[in-house]
Amino acid sequence: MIARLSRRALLGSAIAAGAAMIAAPAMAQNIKIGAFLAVTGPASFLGDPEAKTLKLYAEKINSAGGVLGRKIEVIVYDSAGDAKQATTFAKRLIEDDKVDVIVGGSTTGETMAVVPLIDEARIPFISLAGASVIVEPVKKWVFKMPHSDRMAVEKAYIDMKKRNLSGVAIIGGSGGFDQSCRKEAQALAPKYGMKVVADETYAPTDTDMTTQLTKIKNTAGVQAIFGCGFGSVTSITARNYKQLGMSTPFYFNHGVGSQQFIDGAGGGAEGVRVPVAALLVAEQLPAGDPQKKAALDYGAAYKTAYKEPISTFGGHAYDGLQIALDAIKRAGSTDKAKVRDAIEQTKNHVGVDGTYNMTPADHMGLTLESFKLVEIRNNTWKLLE
Amino acid sequence: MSLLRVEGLSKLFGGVHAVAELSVAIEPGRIHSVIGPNGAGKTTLLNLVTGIYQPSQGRILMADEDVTALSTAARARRGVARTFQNLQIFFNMSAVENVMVGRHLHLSDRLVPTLLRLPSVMRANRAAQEKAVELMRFVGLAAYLDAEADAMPYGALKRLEIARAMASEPRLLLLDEPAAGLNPKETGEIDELIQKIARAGTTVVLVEHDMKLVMGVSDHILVLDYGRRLAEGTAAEIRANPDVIRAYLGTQAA
Amino acid sequence: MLRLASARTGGLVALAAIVAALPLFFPNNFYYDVAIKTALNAIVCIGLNLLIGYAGQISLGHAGFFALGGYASAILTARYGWPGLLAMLAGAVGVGLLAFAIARPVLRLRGHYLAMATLGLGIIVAIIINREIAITGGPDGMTVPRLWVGGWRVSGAVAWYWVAAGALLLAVWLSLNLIDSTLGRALRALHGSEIAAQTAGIDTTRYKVLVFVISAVFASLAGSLFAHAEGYVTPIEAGFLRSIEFVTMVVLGGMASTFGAVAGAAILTALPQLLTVFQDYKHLVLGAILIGVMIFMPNGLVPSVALSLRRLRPPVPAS
Amino acid sequence: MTKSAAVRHAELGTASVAEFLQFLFSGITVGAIYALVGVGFAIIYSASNVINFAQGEFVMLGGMATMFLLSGGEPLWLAALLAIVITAAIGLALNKFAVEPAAHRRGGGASVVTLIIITIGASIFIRGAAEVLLGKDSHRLPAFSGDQPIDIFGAKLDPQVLWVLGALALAVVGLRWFFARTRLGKAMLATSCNRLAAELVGIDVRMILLASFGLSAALGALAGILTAPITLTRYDIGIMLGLKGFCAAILGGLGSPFGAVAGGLLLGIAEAMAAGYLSSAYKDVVAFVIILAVLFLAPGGLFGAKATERV
Repeated sequence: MIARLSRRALLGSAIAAGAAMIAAPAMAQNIKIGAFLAVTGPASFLGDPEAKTLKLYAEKINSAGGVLGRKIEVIVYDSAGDAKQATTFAKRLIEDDKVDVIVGGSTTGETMAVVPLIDEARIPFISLAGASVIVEPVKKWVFKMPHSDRMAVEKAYIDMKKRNLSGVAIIGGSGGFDQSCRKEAQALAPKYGMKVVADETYAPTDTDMTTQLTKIKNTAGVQAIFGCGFGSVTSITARNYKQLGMSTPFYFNHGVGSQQFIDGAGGGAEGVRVPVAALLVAEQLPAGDPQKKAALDYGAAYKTAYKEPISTFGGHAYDGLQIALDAIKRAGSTDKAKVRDAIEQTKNHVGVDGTYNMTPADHMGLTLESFKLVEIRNNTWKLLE
Repeated sequence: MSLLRVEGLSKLFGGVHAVAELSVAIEPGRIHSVIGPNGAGKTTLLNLVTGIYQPSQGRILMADEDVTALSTAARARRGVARTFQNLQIFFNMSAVENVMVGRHLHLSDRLVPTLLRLPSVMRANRAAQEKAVELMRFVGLAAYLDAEADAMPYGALKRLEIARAMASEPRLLLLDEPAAGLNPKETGEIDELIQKIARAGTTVVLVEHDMKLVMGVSDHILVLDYGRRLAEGTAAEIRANPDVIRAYLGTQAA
Repeated sequence: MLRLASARTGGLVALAAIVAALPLFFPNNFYYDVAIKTALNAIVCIGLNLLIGYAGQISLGHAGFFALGGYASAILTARYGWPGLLAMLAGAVGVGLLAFAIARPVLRLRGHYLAMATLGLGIIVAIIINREIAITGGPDGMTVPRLWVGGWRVSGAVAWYWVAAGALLLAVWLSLNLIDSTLGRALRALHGSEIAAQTAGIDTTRYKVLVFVISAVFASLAGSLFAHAEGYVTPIEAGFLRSIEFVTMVVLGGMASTFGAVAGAAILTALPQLLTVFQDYKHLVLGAILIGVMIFMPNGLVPSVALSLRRLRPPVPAS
Repeated sequence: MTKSAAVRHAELGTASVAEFLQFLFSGITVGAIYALVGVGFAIIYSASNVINFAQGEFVMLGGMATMFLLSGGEPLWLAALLAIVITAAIGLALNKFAVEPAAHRRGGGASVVTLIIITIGASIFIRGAAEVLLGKDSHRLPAFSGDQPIDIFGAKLDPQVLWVLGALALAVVGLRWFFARTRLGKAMLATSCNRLAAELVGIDVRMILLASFGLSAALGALAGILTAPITLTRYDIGIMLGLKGFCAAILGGLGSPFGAVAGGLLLGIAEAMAAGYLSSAYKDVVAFVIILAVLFLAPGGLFGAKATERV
């Protein structure tokens, strides 16, 4: 059966691919938004909600009449978080699909790998990845949406300082997201009067972190633990933390901002503090908070469409899309240089991640205020501020 | 001076002597045969001589030089070639290429000229090919000059191994059951071939079960039983030797 | 032999013609990008095919050599200001020496144990590249400066296409030369029967080491070119999934066939681009294609196609 | 502050014992998982000389299918049982529709490398199917006997690990019985020793191959179910588990299920000890260096048979 299936699939793929290549430049008046995202692979928990969000809002916006009287068309390719595939897909978006703006790059590695291409092609690019290195130093055509890992570290350190905790143990994975966060945690420690007294690493595919946590537990002077990471491995870390009966205040970076983290930890996440985008705690925001409505609306729309809990990562894609379209509206065209300038001039744009104020020197445009510190209580997020 | 001499040679497999305290001398220019019942240690002896096995005890000398510690390839360089009871054909090559591999020791294999395909390499290649074709005709494989090895019948493959072994221009050629699995006509042809090889000056050691073949071609016969020398001599002497008769017939009669 | 020689030249000429004509069909730079990646993967596969297809020794760690070449170029040019070609050469020599050093103990192993050992070595390389952030940039990778050849800055898809295509043709030529030689026959012989090869006077260990080093150097050079062409290199290039991808290319295209290695690389490099039409089902389809090809063409694409072509032609009477 | 040196020393001593035990438990936890996966590799290799790179996918399927059935309202035991049956059926199908057609083609079967690529294709296919049908989220199955850790000399053991170890012991005993006492088991051993001879004495080699895929798929699914409360499960967890299981099987010596168990535990404990006493960042390097060292000393793995060639 598989044999027959594969023969037909081969034929089908050849025909379909041929058709796709021929039928490329048909509808010129659509506004084309290109995206390469880690829809599958180890970072799929980032790329999957991002892709879903882009598709959902493309439909919504089109049924509301589109932008500048033109329909928008979202083209998403799955990079699997692999830089080599990302560069090919970025090239395809630019050269073959002739998109007007690129939103995407779920991970820092794939984002940075396409930056040389973006520079050459002179096309506005809004990254959905976390590391500060993406916009520092500023690159003319490159913007990014999520709060940087540096902000997550700052948020956590400020809270630790409030609680008079100064000895920090870092535990994190060996992946790019984790390492970037770890680097910031090391670098920012002196500024906030913190001292990193332990630093433990695990592989992203590890299944038991009790060894690393035991070492932290037995290190003198550890007053708080800061976790850098994302995915199921963070759940296992929290679960092992509980298994070892540890009570040291535990912080995580914003990579754990999804219900999966809490569920996977089997109660181990209780009491863990996490800086997250306001999206996760939209209901708890005070009525006057400008983000509240945007976050609630997005959350409701996503849940209705996909019947699954929201994550903050989908929110980055939402903001990226909105900022790109807003800039196209203000530019009055899809002229790449004009759109780029308009993105750079984004002012008081209320997104689910916060209020964006871009400048030529700041291609992220978020401040610490839009980042919320939450604690996990009764298996859900509790806003602390 | 013996071409090959083994002294006090023993090989143990898990406590069992496959070859036990064997001392034999092979004189140049003759056809020697090694016979004996199954499990007598004939193939083990060939494996020891070619260095595929390391002996448990004893020495192997070639032209009075101790080669016991040398690798198989190093012994080949000293003029030993062989064929195999279980065919060891390079099935991933053509018949001609199989024989060309046999020329290995006579060809240069320097990397840079090879990679750049310098004229010298191409000349050597052509010469090796011509020699291989000549050898294939010599062993009676003229019909298979264009064949892939994996498309040839069993009998032809036996000859191909002989051609490959001859390609190295050995001083000593070890043939491990060249007639096994062949019909009487083919066996007769092998008989002629062995004599042709010996006439051309190569010393032959023949391990064989086919008594008609052995008795017909051998100048000298060694009989092994349980890894030990049972008898040695000319065909007539062996035929008349009571120990040999007992070893062969006795086991069958019992 | 005559037939073989003509197939050899004919194949090379045909490949050169394809390479020269392809740009006529490329509507834009994206196609060049896929072609460049195909060519560079093919170079790795040609080297790997010498090892796996001809010498019969498996390696599940060649991505390690590829990445080492890439990172040698990246680090020496970006951090130490070396000229690109010199860095590439240094990388190749370094990788060659490394391969030489590990080849003897590793190649004593056989079959799956050899696969395990090479897999382990590749993974060790990947982990070290991943962890030594100060030198390699860590998991996020590092930027690689453009390649200068003499006074020419190799930049842009078209330029890189010709560089990669030239390198590919050179690799094919070298590989074909190697195979049809004493050396190449020795390699194939040790695959066919190691004992018979030794009996023919072939020092099998020496040849295993030699072919391992050659294939590692091929991978290293391709890695260097890749780093410069992309302008960026990440540790994923060293990962074991990449190594398995290379082996899959070789087997799919056809073991013991230089053109098979090229075909395998071309198909598996282009396939992800073609499979985007299946969207969520792309992995399903990719898996099915792999299974299907291997069932119906167990010797790989090129040898199977060549065989059926030969069967179509009337047999040549033996002279 | 004024504690005597002796007391402090004693405290340090018990602390380091507890620490060592904790590392050991950690090692056993992951090692037992590797071992269970490794056994699956060993069984198929025994029967067919094929390394089944889809073995990790069986483990994933066990966990994911159980999760899916649980969410459909089945009780845990039933969900687990069904998941094992489903996975075994998929294992049989993999053999029937992908491996067998290639292995038994007219004019000689496919080479071992070809069969390996087929199993790689199958793993991509199964993973792709799971991605589409079951989604990309990670899931945790409830622990079988609660989350309350067991305290042993100050070190904490996850009770779920006892389930894994129990299954491992049962698998070892069961397989030993299977190979020594049952017709099918003996036939499998005979096939692995000499395929041709087995065929000549009337053993249906195709049947053996089929049985080995079914058995190792079922065992893989069991591993996936038992470990999902510890490792969580996800559509792509099979890649890592497959890799580590392969390492375990090789380290122990291919074709020996008991070797795979030893290899898995050794690998897990080596990783934990390396992370604990050397460097957690380089623990995997240490583990692979150990594997390489073992292979250099014992080229057929720890319990592998030495292969000799007859000429």
